[in-house]
Amino acid sequence: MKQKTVVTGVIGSDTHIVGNRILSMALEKAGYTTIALGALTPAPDFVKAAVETNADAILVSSLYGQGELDCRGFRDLCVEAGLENILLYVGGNLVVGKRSWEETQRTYLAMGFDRAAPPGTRVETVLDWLERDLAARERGERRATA
Amino acid sequence: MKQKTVVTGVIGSDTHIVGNRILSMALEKAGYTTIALGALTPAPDFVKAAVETNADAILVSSLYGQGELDCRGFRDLCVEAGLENILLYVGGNLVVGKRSWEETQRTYLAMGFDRAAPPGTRVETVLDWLERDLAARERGERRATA
Amino acid sequence: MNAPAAPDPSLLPLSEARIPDDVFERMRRENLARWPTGAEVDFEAAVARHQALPKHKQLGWVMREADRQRRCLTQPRGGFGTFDMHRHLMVTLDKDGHADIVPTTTDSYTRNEQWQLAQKGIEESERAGRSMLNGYPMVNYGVARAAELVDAIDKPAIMLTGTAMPRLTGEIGYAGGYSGYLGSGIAYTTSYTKEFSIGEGIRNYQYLDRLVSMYQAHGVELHRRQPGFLTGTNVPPSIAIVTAVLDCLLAAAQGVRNYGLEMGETLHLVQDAAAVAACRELCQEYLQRRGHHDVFTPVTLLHWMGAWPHDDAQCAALVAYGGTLAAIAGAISVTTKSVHEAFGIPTPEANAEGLRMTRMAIYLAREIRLDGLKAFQDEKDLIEREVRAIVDKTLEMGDGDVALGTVRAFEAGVLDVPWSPSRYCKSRVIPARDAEGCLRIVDPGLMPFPKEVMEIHEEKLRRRAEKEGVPFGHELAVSSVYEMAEPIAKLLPDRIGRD
Amino acid sequence: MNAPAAPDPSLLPLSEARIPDDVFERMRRENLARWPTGAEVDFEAAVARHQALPKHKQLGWVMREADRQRRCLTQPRGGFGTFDMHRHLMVTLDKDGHADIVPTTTDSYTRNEQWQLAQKGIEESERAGRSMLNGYPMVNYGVARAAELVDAIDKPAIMLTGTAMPRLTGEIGYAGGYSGYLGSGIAYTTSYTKEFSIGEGIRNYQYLDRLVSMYQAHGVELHRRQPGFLTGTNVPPSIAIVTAVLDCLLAAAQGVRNYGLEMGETLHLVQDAAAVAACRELCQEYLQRRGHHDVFTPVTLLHWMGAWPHDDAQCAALVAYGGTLAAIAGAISVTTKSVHEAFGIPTPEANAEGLRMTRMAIYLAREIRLDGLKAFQDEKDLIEREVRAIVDKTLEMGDGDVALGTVRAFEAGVLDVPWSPSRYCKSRVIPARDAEGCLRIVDPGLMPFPKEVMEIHEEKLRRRAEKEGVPFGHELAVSSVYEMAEPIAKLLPDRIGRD
Ligand code: B12
Ligand code: B12
Repeated sequence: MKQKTVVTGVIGSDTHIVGNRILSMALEKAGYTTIALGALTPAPDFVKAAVETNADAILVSSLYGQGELDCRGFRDLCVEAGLENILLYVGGNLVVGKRSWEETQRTYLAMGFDRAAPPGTRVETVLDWLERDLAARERGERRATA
Repeated sequence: MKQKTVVTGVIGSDTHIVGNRILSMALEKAGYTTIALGALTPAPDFVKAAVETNADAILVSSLYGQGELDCRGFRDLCVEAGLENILLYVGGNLVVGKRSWEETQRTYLAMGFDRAAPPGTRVETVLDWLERDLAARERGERRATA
Repeated sequence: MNAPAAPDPSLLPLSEARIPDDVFERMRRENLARWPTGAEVDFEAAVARHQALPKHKQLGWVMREADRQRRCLTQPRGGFGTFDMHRHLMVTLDKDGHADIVPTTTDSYTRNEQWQLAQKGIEESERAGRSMLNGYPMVNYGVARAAELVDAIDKPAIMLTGTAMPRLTGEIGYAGGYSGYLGSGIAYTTSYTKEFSIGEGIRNYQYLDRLVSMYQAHGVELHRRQPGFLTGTNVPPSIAIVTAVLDCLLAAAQGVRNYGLEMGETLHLVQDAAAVAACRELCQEYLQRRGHHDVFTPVTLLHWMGAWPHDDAQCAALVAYGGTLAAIAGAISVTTKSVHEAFGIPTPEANAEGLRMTRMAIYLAREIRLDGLKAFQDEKDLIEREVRAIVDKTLEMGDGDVALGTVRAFEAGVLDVPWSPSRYCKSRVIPARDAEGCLRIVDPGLMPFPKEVMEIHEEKLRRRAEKEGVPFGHELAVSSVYEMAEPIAKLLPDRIGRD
Repeated sequence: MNAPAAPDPSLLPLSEARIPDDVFERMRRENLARWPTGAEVDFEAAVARHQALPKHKQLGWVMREADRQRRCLTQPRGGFGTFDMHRHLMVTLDKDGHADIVPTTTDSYTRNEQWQLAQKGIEESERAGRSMLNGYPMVNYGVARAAELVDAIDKPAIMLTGTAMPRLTGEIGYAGGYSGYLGSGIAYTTSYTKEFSIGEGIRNYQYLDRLVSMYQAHGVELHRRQPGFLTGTNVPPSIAIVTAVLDCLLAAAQGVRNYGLEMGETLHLVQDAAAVAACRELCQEYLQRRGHHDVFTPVTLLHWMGAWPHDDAQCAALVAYGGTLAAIAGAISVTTKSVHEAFGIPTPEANAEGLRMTRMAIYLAREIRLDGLKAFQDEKDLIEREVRAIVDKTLEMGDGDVALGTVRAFEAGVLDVPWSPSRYCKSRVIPARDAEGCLRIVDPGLMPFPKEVMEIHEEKLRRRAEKEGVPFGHELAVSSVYEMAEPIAKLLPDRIGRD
């Protein structure tokens, strides 16, 4: 099986790099080719990097609360660039304030993300999702269940 | 005007004497003849003391939560002893747990107390009530408004 | 009401001496006959039960282990009026609160051995669907139910019973597998009773301590504990420690080997750290002096025991600081409260939150000690001078007998407890908080504190009086009762200056 | 996007020198022209407005007064995306939270001078009826609205703007009557930007500092403040203080006289107390050395800046301890968080509760100091040795110019910040927490800490690695990032022993 490639970064004007960096390090260690765009990354840069590297997934971090504004239309950008089926995750503190996670998750899934991770998600969980979802893709499914 | 007499004490098996003692000291200082029965006072002892001293008011403290059991029938005891009209206050932590004050107050007023004081009531408030209620009594009213 | 509250005094004259086997046997028989559930106590079975308990459910072992590991354990209070409510509470405190020691607070009727009233309380609670009792009626429910409670948790269980009459409650709880009992003859009689003589209180706890020593003789290491927090109302450390030393000597004389010492927090970091160190050292000093060489005396601090504020946020700070103080003071455990304190007995959830706040605070302060700090050393010296003066005088008055000395010293006002409800205690000693936040003594009453010591107290309190523009005297004591309950805007006004 | 983010660098070569009057005039004109609301800034009117403010609403005066009274003031963070929401927030923090200093946090678009995006955010927030921005768009609302906010409260107001681009926000807020501004060229450029050069960040803050010095020349004592907390992620005190010293020297060179210094709490009582003392002394030492004799540099601690736990109870302990640490360390103010920290920007109510918890904690610890404790003295010495090594090397590299030295030192890795997002910062220095709970350095990267100092760090960290059975190295750093966010059951497991 070829080595999988993932693009990571923190979207918009967001400087919260710590969780994203730990995640990128863990992905690298787990054997993924990891394109880490770092903090303060405009949405189009993610897509560009994904196209250039023929990536299997994009992992978008947003911590600072304005992700809801920054992530609008992210899936459309992917589609425009020919990445209809790329796996899209988002995680962090995805809205301003403490809101119900169900509501927040719904908002992001509706934007076209395949999975959204609540505050405090650990890297082990993300690695597990990724492994199972990529395997599901091999089987032609959209993503693994649960 | 003759000096007014009040009976104070902590009802039932309750040992919380501090607030009651401070209250008694303040009443004394404010010019009331104060019969302080102290902690752990059975309900009949209050009534006996009030009869003996021809008291104008009885101030019952209950802190430990079991006041709801101890104070049942307190007004009846007074009536039996010929103290139909004696002014009756109760104060402290009147029920077990943190319950709505409205509900607690209703419970105690229904038992025949003229006033119930919520947790944390200060002596100034009690002195103020007493002065106004006793004056109202002089005018033949049950108690002062508010 | 029920059967008589005290053992027949004609049995033995009051003294510290260990109750002889035969007398004790007779006392136990009479005691267990006072309420039907007493008959359920089977000593042999109880010993077997304790021996079968895993070590981490035996408080005697757990306290020693905590000391060895330099841990500060957490323990809440709590009790509800029916078995089901109480079981739920204990499980919540264990699982959601991570309590290291799970409590059973008994209700106030049980504390006064008014078991008929307690029975009514159970029934009313069941009818109302909420607890009408302020604790769990241990005696009414009996041994088998106590055992079920102990089985429902994975920690040691302790009885908290604030009473001068522990004999039946203690028998039943210990028989059910509880491994700790909080209470003592001097402390509880002076703080929880009005008409109960101190001699009688001492006798009652001699019974309990003798019982524990009997378990000990059968290889069961139970934990006993002294409530030096007394009336919880601005009790200065030295007064707490004086009672701790005396109660401890009384217990040791009956053969107790695991004897915890509790003090309410003064809320001053340095004073609390000094108090814990002084308490530990002084108890051991007097135990050694009197030939008790193998008594383990871990010190526990208690979250603020005086009046609490009505604001949850302020309460949270008191709860957390309560953990900080205990950890830094090197207390082996801390007894916790919750943000509901000023209102009423907390819900299981609020109680569990108080435990977690405290536990986090302990974690944060885990390795810090103040030894070597001058203020700490000074405070510790001061406390020691105070304690020695009172304890030595008491022992002298008893002609070497702690029990007799104690009773005589209370009569003379040499021993005294502030804000006591007891007729047998003069309550002339009056404490207040000084400008730096330490508890001091405004008026020693008849307690023979050294003159130079009282000068220090007075000077520090005068500084506060001056700062606040109030007269030096009892007013300071009353405002100190309210102090911690005041709204924060009064304690630390905002707008630090005007122009 | 908008107008260019930095002043034309051809204006002046980078140096610490005070910007000459004529150049500054030109810079201001250009700056204020970048967005329509810039035109509302009328310097004369602004001076008059500040002079008309009561002293207790002037942060410069309030900080000095707090120092004189040995008070520890409280200040939260907070900003919402529309004027009405934000006004309500400020009033709540003032009235219900008793905040001593009321904040206006700007949103992240404003921080990046993306005023068009901010405008969209305002509109979306109004439509949604909740804030879609993580702060208040100060520039978009302009001077008159800023003034209304200041008028709505009875405390001094401070701008919190986490940006390397403070020039227009600062002009507008100060003109509106804000009397404090948090931010600095070194600290924020390394912690809040990716592609922004450190020289540019320094220039931008030189502008702001020069502006404050212009107010000063007109008799208005504004407060400036340095965010030494940096990335908030296990930043060891010495690294915070190095940036504090350098930013402070840069500000003093522009003529600033009131310059606060902020540090994130390490959460170790002794280390924090030592850090505050060292920061105060070292800043003054270097200021004096370079001829700045009248700069007031009060130190502020910040509630834990790393990741928070998801349990309200654990958070409450962190909040309260945050007040305890600041009070005992002798910080002049503390910047607070709330129990919502791990989830999102707090509601005004939760924010106000965090303030009251902290305030109560400060009250409880108000008179305690650790001076004289050996551990305190050792820690302070260690910090001082670390700071002097780095600052001296930096000054040497700049041939006596702080600005040049800083840029060159970052290029060389002599100056470094852990977990920085910036391309201009190597981020090779790696911190972790040791077994006692102090922040230490696992790997100094290229920072020239003395060898003996690094040996101490390594030894202490090795002890932790050993205790936890993990290898000494970067893993320690990652687990230290998570540590305070862990559930309490992991931090302090219950069941202290098994059998
Ligand atoms: C440290 C920190 C900072 C540091 C950041 C340093 C840096 N350069 O990285 C500093 C001090 C600079 C900072 C600044 C600000 N911060 Co900040 N910060 C935090 C804090 C305390 C911890 C974040 C952190 O590092 N966590 C540790 C890491 C390991 O966890 P993580 O980032 O959550 O990442 C993990 C998971 O989320 C997940 N994950 C992350 N990304 C992804 C992506 C995918 C696809 C998946 C599946 C999973 C995933 O895996 C990661 C590893 O386990 C949080 C609050 C908290 N969590 O306690 C606030 C917080 C994120 N900040 C916040 C805010 C608002 C700000 C500021 C705007 C300032 C302000 N108003 O106070 C500025 C923003 C500046 C900017 N333009 O972005 C808010 C966001 C509010 C909201 N969403 O409602 C928070 C929640 C605090 C709060 N309650 O107000 N902050
Ligand atoms: C100090 C204290 C103790 C001390 C009492 C010392 C003593 N001998 O007095 C000790 C440690 C011994 C103690 C024991 C117990 N306590 Co206690 N105690 C407190 C505490 C912390 C402060 C009480 C106090 O002194 N307040 C200061 C004084 C000045 O205020 P006050 O008493 O409220 O009185 C003022 C007003 O209420 C009012 N007032 C009082 N009486 C009256 C009467 C009238 C007519 C009026 C108008 C006004 C009025 O004026 C007073 C002056 O301002 C309270 C909680 C709190 N408030 O913070 C718990 C509290 C009262 N205790 C409680 C309990 C349950 C107990 C125990 C059963 C033990 C336990 N389970 O933990 C035992 C009971 C023993 C017994 N048999 O009574 C509960 C009661 C629960 C409930 N109602 O739901 C409380 C509320 C704590 C809690 N949240 O669990 N306690």
